[in-house]
Amino acid sequence: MTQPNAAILDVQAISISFGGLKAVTDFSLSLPPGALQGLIGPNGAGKTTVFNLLTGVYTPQTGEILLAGERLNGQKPNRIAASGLARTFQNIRLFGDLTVLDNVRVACHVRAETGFAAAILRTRAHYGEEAAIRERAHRLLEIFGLSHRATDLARNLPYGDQRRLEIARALATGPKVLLLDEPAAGMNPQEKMALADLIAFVRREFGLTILLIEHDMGLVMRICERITVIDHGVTIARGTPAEIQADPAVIEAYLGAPDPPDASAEGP
Amino acid sequence: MTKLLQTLFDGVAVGSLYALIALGYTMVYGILQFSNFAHSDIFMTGAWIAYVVSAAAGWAVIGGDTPPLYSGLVALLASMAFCGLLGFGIERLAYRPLRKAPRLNVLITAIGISLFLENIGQRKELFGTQPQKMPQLLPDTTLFTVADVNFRIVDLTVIAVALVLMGVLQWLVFRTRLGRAMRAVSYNIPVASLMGINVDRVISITFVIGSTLAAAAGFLYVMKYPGALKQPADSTWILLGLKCFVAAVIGGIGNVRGAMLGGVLIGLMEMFGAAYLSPHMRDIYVFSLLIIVLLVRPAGLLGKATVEKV
Amino acid sequence: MLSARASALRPGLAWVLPRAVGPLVAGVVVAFLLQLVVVPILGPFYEKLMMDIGINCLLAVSLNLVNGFTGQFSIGHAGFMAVGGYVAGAVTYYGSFVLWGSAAVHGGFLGGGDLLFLLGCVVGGLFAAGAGYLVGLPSLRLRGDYLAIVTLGFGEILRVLLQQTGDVIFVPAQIEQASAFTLATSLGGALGFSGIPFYTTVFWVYVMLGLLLVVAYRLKESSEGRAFLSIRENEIAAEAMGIDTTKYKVRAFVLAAFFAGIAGALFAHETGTTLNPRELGFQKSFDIVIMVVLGGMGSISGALLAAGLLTILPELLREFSDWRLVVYAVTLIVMMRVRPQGLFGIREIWELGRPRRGAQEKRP
Amino acid sequence: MRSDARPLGYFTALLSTLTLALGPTLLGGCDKMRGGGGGGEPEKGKAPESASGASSAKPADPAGDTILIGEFGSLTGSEATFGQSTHNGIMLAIEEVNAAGGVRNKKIAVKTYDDQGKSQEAGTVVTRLITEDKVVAILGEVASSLSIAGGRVAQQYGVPMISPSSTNPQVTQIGDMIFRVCFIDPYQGFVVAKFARENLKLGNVAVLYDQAQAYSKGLKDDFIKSFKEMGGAVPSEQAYTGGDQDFSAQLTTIKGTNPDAIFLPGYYTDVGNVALQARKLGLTATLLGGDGWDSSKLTEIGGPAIEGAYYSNHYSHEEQRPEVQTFVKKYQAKYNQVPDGLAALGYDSARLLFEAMGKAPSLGGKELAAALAATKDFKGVTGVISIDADRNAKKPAVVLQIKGGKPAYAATIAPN
Repeated sequence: MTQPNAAILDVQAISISFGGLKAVTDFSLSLPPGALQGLIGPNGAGKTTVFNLLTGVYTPQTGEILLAGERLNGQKPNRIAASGLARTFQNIRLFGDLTVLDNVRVACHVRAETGFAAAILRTRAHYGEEAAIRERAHRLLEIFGLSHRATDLARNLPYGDQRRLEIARALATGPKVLLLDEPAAGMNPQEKMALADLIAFVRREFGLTILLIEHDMGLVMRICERITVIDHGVTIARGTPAEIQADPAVIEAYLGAPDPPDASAEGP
Repeated sequence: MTKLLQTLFDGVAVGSLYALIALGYTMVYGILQFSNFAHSDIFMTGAWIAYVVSAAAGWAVIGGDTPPLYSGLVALLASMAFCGLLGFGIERLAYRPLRKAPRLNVLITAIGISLFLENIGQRKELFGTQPQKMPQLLPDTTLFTVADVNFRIVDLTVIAVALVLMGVLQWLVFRTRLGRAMRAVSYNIPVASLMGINVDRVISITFVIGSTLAAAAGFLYVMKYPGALKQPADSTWILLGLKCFVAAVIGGIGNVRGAMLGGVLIGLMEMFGAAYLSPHMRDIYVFSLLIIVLLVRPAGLLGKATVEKV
Repeated sequence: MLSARASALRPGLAWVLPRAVGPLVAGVVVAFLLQLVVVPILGPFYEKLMMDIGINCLLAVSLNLVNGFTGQFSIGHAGFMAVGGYVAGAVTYYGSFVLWGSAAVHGGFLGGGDLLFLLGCVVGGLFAAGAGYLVGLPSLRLRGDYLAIVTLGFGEILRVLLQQTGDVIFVPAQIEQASAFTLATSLGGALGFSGIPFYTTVFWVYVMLGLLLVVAYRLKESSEGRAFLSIRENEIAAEAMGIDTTKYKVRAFVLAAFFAGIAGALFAHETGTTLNPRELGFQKSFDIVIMVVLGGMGSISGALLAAGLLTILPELLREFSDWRLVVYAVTLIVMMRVRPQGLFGIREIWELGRPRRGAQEKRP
Repeated sequence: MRSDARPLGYFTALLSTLTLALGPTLLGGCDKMRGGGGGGEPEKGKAPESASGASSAKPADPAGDTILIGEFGSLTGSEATFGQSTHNGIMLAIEEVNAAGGVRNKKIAVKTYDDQGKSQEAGTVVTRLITEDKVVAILGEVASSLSIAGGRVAQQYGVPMISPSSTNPQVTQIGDMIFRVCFIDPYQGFVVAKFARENLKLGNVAVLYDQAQAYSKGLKDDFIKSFKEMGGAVPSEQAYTGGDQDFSAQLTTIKGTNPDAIFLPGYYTDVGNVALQARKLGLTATLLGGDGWDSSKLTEIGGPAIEGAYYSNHYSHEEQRPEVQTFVKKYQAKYNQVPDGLAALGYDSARLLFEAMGKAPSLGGKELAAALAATKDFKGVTGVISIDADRNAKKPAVVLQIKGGKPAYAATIAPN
């Protein structure tokens, strides 16, 4: 199923260290078009750092990131977003004092073509584009069940809605690849189920490729086709959900190292 | 050569004074991440209180007897005590209710307090609109001369007091329970309060310390420049405060040693600029240095760049 | 996909034109009526007060583009005002000598003098915008208070430089012989640039204000403007959504500087003002910041109202001149405590009544 | 000072201005505007205002039993001390003239506004004095930049203005409505130069001036010009910026040139400080200054450091002329302090105005200005004043020397 050469997102051995601390070491990943993969690991394993590297918040010290053949290393986050890589944030970063609708509309801006002059002069192109943006934003809100909240301030939304709004906003940038950072965090089981369906739906609907960080193993195992596991910035396993569940290195990483055999057992 | 050394010494003396004021800015910033623009007015108040106390004690009579030796200490302690209270009151009444407000609001409040202190100080019931002559409470003579450079008692006192206070502060922040609490508060207020630290108290104490330092600086300032006790609303005070704030920023605001470094740097720069370039462009030197430092090292010389956690 | 839809949804010219041009025409008409009808009723003192209010509104609303829209903190706005004022003043003052041999007001409404003045305003605005670009591009990498102190430093450097300029030349023969450089550096120094003809009228002030309001409001209600707002809300998220934050910050800075320059130009030509470097320092910048914060960051109407109130308040208090500044200071402190979000928060006046659903669900 | 329903009047008017500024409610605002600004209760003694605005706000003799004059000055802010002295002098003159029956059988009333030492405020308050309070003449300011700001307004509306103590030549160049009762900087520069060259026989005089003060800069230029013409040399010219507190660099440079004297054309607030630091550095040269030194605070601050220094001034309270002695006595009785030059000038400016008012055929701006321009040999406290063709006061200057902590009369230098 994996065809590395046709990958839409191809990450080759990226690393970064802060001070002396190696946060991510030789991380590689290959996402074929339309894939839905998971990235898991214990707390502090460096999952979000990987996302930050991919989206240009940090610049990798080694390695390559290719999005549909375009090299992303060293690009600023906004360029990367324009190239078609969108993300959500683990600690929600909505535009709190803007309305729900405006949150999504801001993200549409990256695909807008009319500029400053058109906005000030109110040209026909400006009105056309504004209408198109509004239309698209409303459609996204509808998909995520947020239409009735369109005029609320984002910070007044309940937690689950905020998570979904983050996804809707990321989708509004028109991405090829979507990075979701713990989209189900803080949700109850029913909400999680609904979210899983939603992710599957938008993936189909928009022809997306998705990489997902998630702590809820149930969710990850249920929807991801392949999973990469990292610990201390090092990739310790990759494979299908079933393979990962059976991998001893993964179990060790999650449960901690098995007790060292005591001295008595260490007999000659 | 003498000129060079003399300028060097003068620069360090003036710089130490700046550093003392800069410490106040840096401490408040370190803990609350806001620029207390009213600090220069506390400094002004400190200088004036020293004068008022001397006048009340009869030491400021023109042509009167030389004030007794202990007079300096009395004036210093009085102005430190008063400004400490003032700092406490300002924090309690004006800043504390704004703890969760945007920083810009706090800044506006600081500007309001600054305006208030200046204009209430101008009232004839308080300090009035006339400049005054500060009596010479410290003996102002040359202690010794090395290579034709005069080391005056006042200048040496300024440097010594600045060094001592800095040392005490360093000890306080890094070696005591209170200091640990302060650092915790500066790192994260909610977490600090969860750890059982009385955040309000720590912040109050920070303000009191900053204000007493400003008062001490105000006292030393009028000792060094007895003719420069200008009226409270004179632009001298604000400009001086601004310069010291710049010093704190150049050194890396929030950093105690940085404030000292920045203060001395600005003092040297001013003195050398005045002595060897053109003296009236001082403000330009100071602000140019600031802009260059910030562009090259956005967090200041000793400041640590903080990366926002994503 | 978006662009295809956009061209499909493009409305007809008959629909667009009135909307595009209408507000501008309305602004000019309002300004004209103010001048023609209101000013004669109120008399010269209120005329001056109206001009002061208008100029302060220009300053506050333009600063709001930076402080309120993009959430960057600039306290050097008076510097841009000074650039605009001095450039425009030099254009009309020395230009009048070159064209008509004296600096007296020349021609009536929209006469030669008015046109020269208008040119001065535009040139002043452009110079200020240029200064905004020069200051903004390197320093907008800095955040929060650091940006503030750099803009403050810029203003102070400018002030000292203006104080170094030579005396204003008022002998026509000398002006004819002087080089452009001499004229550009003869701006009055510490005494101030006096002698600039009084061209500013209520009409011009409110035409410019109308223009700025149209620009600011259209910006706020457009995709372009939402990009500004997103930077204020969360810079990192804005970048991740494809907003070039540096570009938009510089853009806001330049735009704000342009209108501050125009405000400076109007100020320079207002009855009874002398451009004085001392009065265009950081204290003036603080005054403008206070207007923005008091009105509510990002609220255009709030900035207008605050600018108006803060221009009138000292005038009302003039009878109690002794306590005037003390009262002003206390008002500021109390205001920040009682209504920290400013008069209107981030909302416009007409949005105040609109209930925000979901506010009660704040707690998860 | 009238206290009627004014504040309320403003408030409605201004609120409606605001409403207007906000655009959408334009038409609603118009009616209110009419009610607030124009209507209201008519004020006593107020001439109806003609609509055309400029240069028409000249009331004839007011109908009431008082004549209102205006004063603007820095009563608060960093230059407050200047404004307050001047104000004291003016109030004394008004008290006197009213006690003597007033002018044209009417009492004089004054409306005083504070400009905080800001030129923008000066322009505003002068506009308010002229167009709202309808004053017949204006007294003010000390600082030249503020006199210029206010003077341009007064000139525009054709209301005469007398500056008590602005010495920059540009002030009266504004136009035919602007007068002054003090000498001007070129003259003062000449006086100090002449005194230094001829009375003190000095050859080398260094200069230290405040480059941010127009007064200081102008006086420096004029002094240097005159002093060089008289064959003197200026070995060093140093500058500082108001607000600086440390002058050691400049003074060290000056010390290196070993001058006979140092000319300090600044305000007393800085001069005392400079003198202290100069002596500390071992500079023994004589100090020279101008009228900016004139305050009892100078000797208090400078103490022994300023002893023996000379400065030019408008008057000396030790002069034995009867005008001076009566003035000093009255002033001390009222304010319990020795009047400084600014107080004397404020007093003279008011009295000169009253004299012209008495002589003028009417109190219209043109007539009053003509009467002011015709002033000849007016016996003022600060000397015998004649207004010249440029509307400046022609009169001698005195040079004072600080002796025993007090300024003592040293010489009178008359204009050539």
